[in-house]
Amino acid sequence: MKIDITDRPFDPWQCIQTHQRDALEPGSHGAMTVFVGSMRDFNEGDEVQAMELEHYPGMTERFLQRLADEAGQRWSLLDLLIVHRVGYLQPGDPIVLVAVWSAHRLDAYEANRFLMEALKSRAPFWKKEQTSCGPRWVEKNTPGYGA
Amino acid sequence: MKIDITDRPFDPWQCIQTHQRDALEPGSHGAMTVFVGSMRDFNEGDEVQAMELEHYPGMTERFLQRLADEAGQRWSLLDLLIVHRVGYLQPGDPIVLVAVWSAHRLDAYEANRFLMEALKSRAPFWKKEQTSCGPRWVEKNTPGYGA
Amino acid sequence: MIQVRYFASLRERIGRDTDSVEATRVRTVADVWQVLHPQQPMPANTLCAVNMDYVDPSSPVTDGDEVAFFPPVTGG
Amino acid sequence: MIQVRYFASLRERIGRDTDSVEATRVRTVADVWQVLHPQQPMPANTLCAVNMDYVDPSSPVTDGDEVAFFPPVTGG
Repeated sequence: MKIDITDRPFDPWQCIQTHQRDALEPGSHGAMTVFVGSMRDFNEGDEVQAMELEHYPGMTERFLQRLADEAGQRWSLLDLLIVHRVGYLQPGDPIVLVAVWSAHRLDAYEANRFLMEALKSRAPFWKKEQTSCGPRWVEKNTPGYGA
Repeated sequence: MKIDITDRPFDPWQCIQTHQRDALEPGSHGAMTVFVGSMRDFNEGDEVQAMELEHYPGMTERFLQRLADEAGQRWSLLDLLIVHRVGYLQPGDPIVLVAVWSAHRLDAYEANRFLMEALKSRAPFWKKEQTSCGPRWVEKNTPGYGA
Repeated sequence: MIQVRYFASLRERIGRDTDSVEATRVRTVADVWQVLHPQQPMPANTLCAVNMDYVDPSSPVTDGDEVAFFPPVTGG
Repeated sequence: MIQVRYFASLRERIGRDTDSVEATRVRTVADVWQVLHPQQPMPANTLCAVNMDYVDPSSPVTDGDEVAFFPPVTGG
């Protein structure tokens, strides 16, 4: 299990391959799910030119670690990897990667969705967009499920 | 949108990167989900040494194309990619890749899950395992949701 | 003529992957099976397709159709 | 002493990222805000943490705690 908060651009596919090579036996996992959230070049009808992602160092890691532990208790997982970008981003940059390895697809899907929903609703990150109308804080994430 | 049935080993991360580079604008998609199903080296308590994956050429492609069309009607998607292996497989080989690009995570999660559930329950593929106790056809896929 | 295809364990059990039937001898998918395998009822979980679309065994067949019989699918 | 941290738009609104309060002057998280911002009620959607765990504003604070105030989160 790995949780990484990074202020450098990351390649989600490279992260997955590296983690899989280092941490998982081939033939052990039947199912894996991935979510990648990337920075779009528009939001709320406006062009977005850049983004700054702030976090609460210490609390963010602690929160994600607890989420990962909870996912591991609720579902049968072989491994998971969470990478989240902070700092200055350009459109198209990956923001978040959640990868879950399991024997079976139900666990892999459910755990991935749980991690993303909890991350988006509670993990202490904040986005500030640089738009054509000036800088603005994103006020609220779109609700995912049950909203 | 791309659907590929291949009798050669494939690298899901390479397939995703190639498709994303060729078919998607960076900054256009906020959310993507991936499912990768791989061949395990055990099943039903037995070691599995190799696998043969049969399909119904023509019907399989047609069925997956319809699924993709249905997903595109039910959810707001930017693109999708389905790759499925046939022929002779070794443990650890990827069997299936479903990748979905969308503006929002709910669509990306729901469409991916829909595609995999429908693929597993209805797409004409059949697995024959070479186990330590001899060859055997897999009789039934494990139910995913609602079972 | 109606072309018939078998897949996977059903193909192995029958011992061949294709058959054909005179269209005049059959009205439905179930008839196709019955004519080709009079001693052997269609296995309970057999899936049927006509021209690569899933159908019920009671579906009609016409000259030139491709009928397929196969066991539950196990892809993905 | 109680250390206080602000993040994101709340940090910008307040104009600094840290504060501190004598522990003897406060009993709860809400008191911390009140002592530091007597003219300014805590914004309705403000989230509070003590020692990096989410808490209600009514939660107690003790000497040495780190209290944080921040707006709704928008990561992922």
